[in-house]
Amino acid sequence: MSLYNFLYLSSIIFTLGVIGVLIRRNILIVLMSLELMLNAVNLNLIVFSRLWGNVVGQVFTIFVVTVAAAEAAVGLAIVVAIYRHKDTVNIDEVNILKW
Amino acid sequence: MEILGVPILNAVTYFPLIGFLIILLIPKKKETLIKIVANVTAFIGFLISLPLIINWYKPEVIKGMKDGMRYVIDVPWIRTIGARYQFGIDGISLLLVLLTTLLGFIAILSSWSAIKTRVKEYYIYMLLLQTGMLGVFMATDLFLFYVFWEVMLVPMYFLIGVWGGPRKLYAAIKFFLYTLAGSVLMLLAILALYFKYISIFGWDHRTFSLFKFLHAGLDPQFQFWAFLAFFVGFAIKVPMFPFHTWLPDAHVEAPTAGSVILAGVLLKMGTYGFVRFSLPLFPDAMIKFTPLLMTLCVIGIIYGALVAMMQTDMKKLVAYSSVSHLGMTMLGVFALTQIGLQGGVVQMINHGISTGALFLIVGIVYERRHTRLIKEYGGLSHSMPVYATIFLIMTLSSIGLPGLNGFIGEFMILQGTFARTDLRVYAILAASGVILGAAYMLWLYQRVMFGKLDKEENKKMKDLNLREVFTFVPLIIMAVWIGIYPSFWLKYLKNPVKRITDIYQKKLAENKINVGHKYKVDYKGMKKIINNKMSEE
Amino acid sequence: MLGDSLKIVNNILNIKDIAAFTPQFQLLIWGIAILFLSVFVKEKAKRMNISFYLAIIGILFSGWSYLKLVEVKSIYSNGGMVFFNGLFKLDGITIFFYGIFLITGLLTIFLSKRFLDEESYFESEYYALLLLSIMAMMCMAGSNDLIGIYISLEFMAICIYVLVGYFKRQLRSTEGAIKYFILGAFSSAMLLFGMSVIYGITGTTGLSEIFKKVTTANNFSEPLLVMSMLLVLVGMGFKVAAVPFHMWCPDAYEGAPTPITAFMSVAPKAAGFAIFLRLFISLFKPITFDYVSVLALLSIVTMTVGNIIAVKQTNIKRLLAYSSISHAGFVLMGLLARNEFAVKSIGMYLLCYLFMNIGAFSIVIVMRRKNIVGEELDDYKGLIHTHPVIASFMTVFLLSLAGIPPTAGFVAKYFVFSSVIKEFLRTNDRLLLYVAIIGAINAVIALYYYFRIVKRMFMGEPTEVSKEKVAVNIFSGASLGITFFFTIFIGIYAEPFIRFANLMGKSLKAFF
Amino acid sequence: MAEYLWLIPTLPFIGFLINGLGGLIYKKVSKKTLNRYFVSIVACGLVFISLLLSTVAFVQLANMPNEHKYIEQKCFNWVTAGDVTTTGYYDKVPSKTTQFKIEWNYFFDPLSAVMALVVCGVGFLIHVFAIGYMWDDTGFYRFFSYLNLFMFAMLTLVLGNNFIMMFLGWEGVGFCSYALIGYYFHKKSASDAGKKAFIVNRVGDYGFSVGVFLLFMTFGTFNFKELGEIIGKLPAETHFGILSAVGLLLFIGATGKSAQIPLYVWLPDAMEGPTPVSALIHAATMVTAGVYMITRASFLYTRSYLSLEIVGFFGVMTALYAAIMGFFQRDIKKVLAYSTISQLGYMFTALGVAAFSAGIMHLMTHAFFKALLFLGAGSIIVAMHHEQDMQNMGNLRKYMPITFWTMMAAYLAICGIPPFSGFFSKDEILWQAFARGHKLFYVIGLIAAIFTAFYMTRLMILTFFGKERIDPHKKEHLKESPAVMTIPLIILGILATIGGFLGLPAWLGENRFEKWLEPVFEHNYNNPVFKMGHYTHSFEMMMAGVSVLAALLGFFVAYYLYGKKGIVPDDEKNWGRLWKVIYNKFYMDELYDALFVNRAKDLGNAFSAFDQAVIDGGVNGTAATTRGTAKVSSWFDKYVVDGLVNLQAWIVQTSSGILRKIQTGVIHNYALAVLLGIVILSCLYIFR
Repeated sequence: MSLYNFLYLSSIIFTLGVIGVLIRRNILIVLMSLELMLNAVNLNLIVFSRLWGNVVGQVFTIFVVTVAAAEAAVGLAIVVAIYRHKDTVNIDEVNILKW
Repeated sequence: MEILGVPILNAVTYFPLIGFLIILLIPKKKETLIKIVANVTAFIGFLISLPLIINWYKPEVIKGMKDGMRYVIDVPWIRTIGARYQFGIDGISLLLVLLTTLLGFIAILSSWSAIKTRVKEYYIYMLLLQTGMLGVFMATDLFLFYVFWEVMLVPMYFLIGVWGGPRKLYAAIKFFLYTLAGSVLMLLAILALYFKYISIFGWDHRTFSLFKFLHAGLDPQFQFWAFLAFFVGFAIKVPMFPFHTWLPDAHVEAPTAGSVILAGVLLKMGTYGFVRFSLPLFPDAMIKFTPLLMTLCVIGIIYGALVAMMQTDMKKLVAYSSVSHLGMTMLGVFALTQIGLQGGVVQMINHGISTGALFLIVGIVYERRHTRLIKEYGGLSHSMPVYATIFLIMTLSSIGLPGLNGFIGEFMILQGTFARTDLRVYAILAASGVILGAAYMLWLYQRVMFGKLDKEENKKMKDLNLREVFTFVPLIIMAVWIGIYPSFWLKYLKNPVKRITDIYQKKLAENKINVGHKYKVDYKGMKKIINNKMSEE
Repeated sequence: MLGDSLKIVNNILNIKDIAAFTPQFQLLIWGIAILFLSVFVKEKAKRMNISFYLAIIGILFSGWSYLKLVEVKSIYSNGGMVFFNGLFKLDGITIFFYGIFLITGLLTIFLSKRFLDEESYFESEYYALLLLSIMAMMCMAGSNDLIGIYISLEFMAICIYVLVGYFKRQLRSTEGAIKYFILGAFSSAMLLFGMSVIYGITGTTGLSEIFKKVTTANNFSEPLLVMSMLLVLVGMGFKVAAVPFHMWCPDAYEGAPTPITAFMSVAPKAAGFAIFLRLFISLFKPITFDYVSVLALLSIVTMTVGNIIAVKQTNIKRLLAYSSISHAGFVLMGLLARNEFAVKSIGMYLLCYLFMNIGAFSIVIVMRRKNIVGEELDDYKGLIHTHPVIASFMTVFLLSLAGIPPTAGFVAKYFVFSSVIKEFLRTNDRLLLYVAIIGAINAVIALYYYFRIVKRMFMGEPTEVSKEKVAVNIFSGASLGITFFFTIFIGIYAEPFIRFANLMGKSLKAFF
Repeated sequence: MAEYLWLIPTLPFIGFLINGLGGLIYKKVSKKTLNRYFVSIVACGLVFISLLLSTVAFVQLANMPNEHKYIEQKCFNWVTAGDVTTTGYYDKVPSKTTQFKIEWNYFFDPLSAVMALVVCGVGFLIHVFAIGYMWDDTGFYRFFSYLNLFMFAMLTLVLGNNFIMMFLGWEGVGFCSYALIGYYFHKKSASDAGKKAFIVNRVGDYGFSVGVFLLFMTFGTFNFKELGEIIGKLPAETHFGILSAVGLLLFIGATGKSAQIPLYVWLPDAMEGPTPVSALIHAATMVTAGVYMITRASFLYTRSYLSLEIVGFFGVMTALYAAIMGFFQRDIKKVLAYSTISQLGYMFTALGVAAFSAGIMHLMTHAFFKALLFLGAGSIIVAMHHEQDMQNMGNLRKYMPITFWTMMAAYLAICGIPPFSGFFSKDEILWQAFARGHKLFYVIGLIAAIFTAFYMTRLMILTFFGKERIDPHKKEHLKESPAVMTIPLIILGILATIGGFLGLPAWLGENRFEKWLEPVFEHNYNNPVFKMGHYTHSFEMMMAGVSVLAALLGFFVAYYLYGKKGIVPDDEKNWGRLWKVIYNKFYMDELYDALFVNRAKDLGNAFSAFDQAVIDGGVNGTAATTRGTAKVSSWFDKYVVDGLVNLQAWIVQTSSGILRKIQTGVIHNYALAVLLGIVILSCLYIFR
């Protein structure tokens, strides 16, 4: 099976992630979609590193994963703070800042 | 040429700042002290500008001349971009500088009793403004020029906005935005000029100096656009016909002294800009645009006069009259003949004197009655004869009665325009503005000064006190001086003007606009008459 | 045995790498020190105080080592020098932006003290995060590799997410944080995707190598490269808040603690533009599709929309947020030339922008008094009567932001305009002229809304709020003084700063 | 050689300064007005000195050989400016580049000698008269200062040696007449009349100045002498060339100043001024400036037949027209005003037929008798306590004999009864017109003469003869005026009687006056216009008889209508519509208002509306379009919120309101925006 299928796959995943971010109300799901996007990228990187036969891509992937973890931590912390204020994780309801 | 070791131009320009600093230190409450300091500063400022003209023909001064500029100061400022701190004045700037220092002093003197609120700030802005304006007239480096050009907007904004009339906020911001819009375009043009010069002479010769640019030999295409950009910048300031609408508002709302400075000096910055920069830098474009510009001027002259005629507010009337007068000035400038140009510059001064005085005159009755509506007045000559006399003199000077300054300017301008056979029609049209001028000014005078003294509050109006008279004395003296013996002032203009027109002598010849062209209308009916006559005899 | 391992270590990072990184290390050390403080000092307010001083010391130390670095011209002058096996590059750009970040950091820390006391938040991590984010930015400015860029960018971003949400007891703050966070993550994912594709095309992540590949080898598919470039553009555009990726900006700015707002309005933007320089002036140059016009469009839209929306704002933080968006537009304008001059002009713009913008924000911070928020425009009514000095300072900052001489703002405008005009004269590309003219118009609009504040200060009647006394402590006073001084000084005599900016000119020589 | 020349105009100016400024300051300091005796001595004394000086100059001139009768005094260079390139006159005069220079020089030649003497002499007498006339007026010093200023301007006009000096005087006298007409400025009619006079004159000056421009741009000098020398060599134009253009333009100026058709309208209103003013300015001196100017420029006119024809035509037309208007005026001064216009018409007729010396001659005699008439009227008006309506006079000769007899002399003079001065001058004009082949002019002139006799007789009868119609209150203290007023009358009376003998017609020996003026026209005599038909003296005498008969005819008609019955017939009834038309001056003022004044005002209104609506609207923008046709002014004040400065600002304001709504505060939309951004960017790439 050729390289392109992987690329298709990854782009599909990425798109799914994007859609998730765009349409889901629940912050947690949004966060997950973000993760999804990142993982699509990871897949990309892996494939390419295989293609070029160098490890740079894989190294990059490791870093991405780490960063993703850190981001998730911060994100969840903020979510908790939001929840404290409004007893909800529905992001459409946090819109006092506008215009 | 130095004063206490300070190069004189610096001394003249920055002396107001000294007063500004002193006032900054004086507490708000001590109003009289502040007033005294401000007046003294302005007066000394005027005095130290006198050596400029006194030493004009001193050999060492003439020796120090550079590109026709005297008292030159030229030190590197921002080396990396080639901007220099370059001051210098020729005859044209000299007159305007003197006008500025004089009017500045008069304006400050005139606001002694007019300004009751926030006195400290007021004088601070006045002095800042003074420095800004002087810088504009002295800078020969375009970067420096632009800096001063914009600097003086800010204090003016505050003068209008804080001490102005009912719609001051509107007028102030309108003034500011209008002018800024123009000048930002000008900035672009300056940059274009700068890089054009670099593209010709290389990065090492980067400069903003006007006199370097003069030798750049710009191609017509480039001149065209650059001229347009400069034109917008200056024309808004002048203001020329389609760009004039900020003027009435600014004038009507501004405090008296503000209007005096605005009319007397600020507008001159526009005309001066044309003379100093547009004309020498873009001859080809200038020639291409001449008909259009002339048309605008003529429209401005007649249009301004007609609108002025219909005003019910004295200040607005005077404001529109300046639109008309400045149209006249620009007509002379754009005629590109020596006389026209000289007349234009003289007319700048005249307008500064007479319109400045007229604004003071309006201010005086406004201060007493707090209205500027013409119909509120009438028959004032009964209650205030001195005022009437001064008003009359200034009216006459503004309508160009021979023997007073206005006539010299207008006559030279029209004669100068007439000298260009291709522009005669404009001159003839423009001359009709003189009739209208008489119409609206005399009508104003009649409505305000003549007639029965019916209104109570007018009856008990006090005539001018000594201070107020003194504000007018120098103006009247100047009006008569320029009227009777203009040669004294004209001789300072001869060379700078010649330097500009010489550029055009060639160009005009090239463009087949020959000045010595002959025309001959053959008149059929005439033949018959002549023949009859001959046969009779 | 041990020797071998030492040798290996030595190969991985030798001493000169560490030397090149000292400023960052300084910040790192002091930041961590502050974090550890909580172990020793239990009492919150006290800890806050100490960590404040520690932070200052940290910045100063880092600044000191930075100056040491500057002295060694041979490193960064012409072309610069790479470290960590090409991961990090120390050249004029890096040096210049170091300066910007450090100054910004110092001023921010100065401003934070009183503000946090007023708000009575005492989590000392605040300062740690500040230092770390600064460090991250420094790495970002210098990184010469996609991986480096991404990581340092994320590092910075995460720190700032936290800082924005620092007032966790205020919903505004938290909301700002969540918005910033989600959108940030979203856009950085885009960026990342773009990067991955670039890697896919070229098989490497080092900028220089990529450049070589792109210029020499022509067997890669351009469309892919362009798409990836656009994705990267999105990511960076988000960081510098270019329209239409600016949406987070006003909310985050309004929500965040004001010192952080000041910080965000300058430092991360600057970092973003550093990356812009590295990628768009140099890396993507070989692309035949002229993305300059795209950038031009971006800059036009950005400055116009930013300005226009700012006109109707009533909250000063929000107003300044939009104004900062429009300023980003101006900087992008400087980018269009894609040559040394563009680099220079952007540098100058950011430098001037630093002083005037932080100045304006420090006024806003000073206006924050116990139980008075003082963020509405009407809170500034008649300020000239009650606090003349503050009012005049504010006026100067606003004039500078509007680009009226003789202030830093004018120099900034001068440089971006000149870079565009220069390019226009070189390539008679009308688009550039239009950009310049629209920029000019925007300058006028900008003046209008800045002067809505000035109008209130000078021509309004004093209200209760503006009558309330303003206590300027030494630090905020210092930051006010510094910003004011430089705002004027650059305006009057820009020479030394321009020289400083000239450093950057050479650094991208390899790419021109 | 004549260093005192500059004093002639300057002395009155000094008088103006002393009386005017001094009076003003004095009043300001000590709340009293300047002492009357002091004022009158200063004013009259200085004028008298200039009279003496001009006499001296006159004598000096008389002793010069005829070919260079010319005294010039250089004072200083008024204006010295850059260079000008003149166009040159076709191929006759080459184009040259000269410095633009205006000298401030005075000169004295036969022509200006006559003018100076007339101005100073008559002026002095009128000054003296005015002392009596204005004695009770509060603004005594003001009046005399203006009067002196006028003398200065008038003398500058006649003594200035170039067109610009002349223009200085020209405008100067214009201003003085403005100030003096509007002297009773509390009366609206007065100040209106002043304004009208000034503005109508401005219209004339417009033509004048353009003419001067053209002249200078052609020949490169303003100086009369130089111009005379250059143009004197040129042949007459046989086509409508530059000279004709200049001639016509200058003539426009003359019509303004000398109240000819079509610009005469200001003069009748000018009678609002004090009577001495009417006598001095609007009869004797200022109004003749136009005549003087054209005579001075004779070298030019004689080289442009077209302009000569036109001058003559307008002149004679005015003579007739004004005479008709004089018919039914009730106000004594109005009658005199129209008669002035008519007499000026005669002078222009003379110029039109190139009989310049005759014109000047008539100018002089007219100065005598018309001044006299006005002063007489003045003394009547004083006696009648400012009653000017002749309906309320009658049989005054009983009360004020001196006035009556002096006025009688003037009356005979103006009617042209020999040997009174008017006869010689007027008859000369008619004769020249006839002899030089302008038969039409001659006929019209003759008719005008009849009319003149008619209205003058009517005036005399209504005032001095018939029943008394004076209202009793005035009658009590109705008496002859004091000596200070009557003496000038007597002197003028003598002059009016014998003044004519200065220039006897050819059939009574040679015309000394013409001889005296010869040097002025030296350039002209090689010129066909001067061709005379060959007629015998007896024929000429016969023609003179005819004009006398004409006068008598007019007299008898008037006598039949007004004198015989001894009561005032109701003109309105007798003449019906004709009366109406004439009495309303052919509705000329109304016409002018309708044509020019109101149109100008409308234009002004339109423009100021335009200014606020369109230009500012265009700038203040779209408000106009949104508000459609909202009332401009109210819109301007109310709608324009502060800061809504211009189109930009308006768009910005509104679009700002709209755009900021995009910032919904919902994260999804934000993310969507980002996505959109990507889409747009990629589209830019894909569809590039």
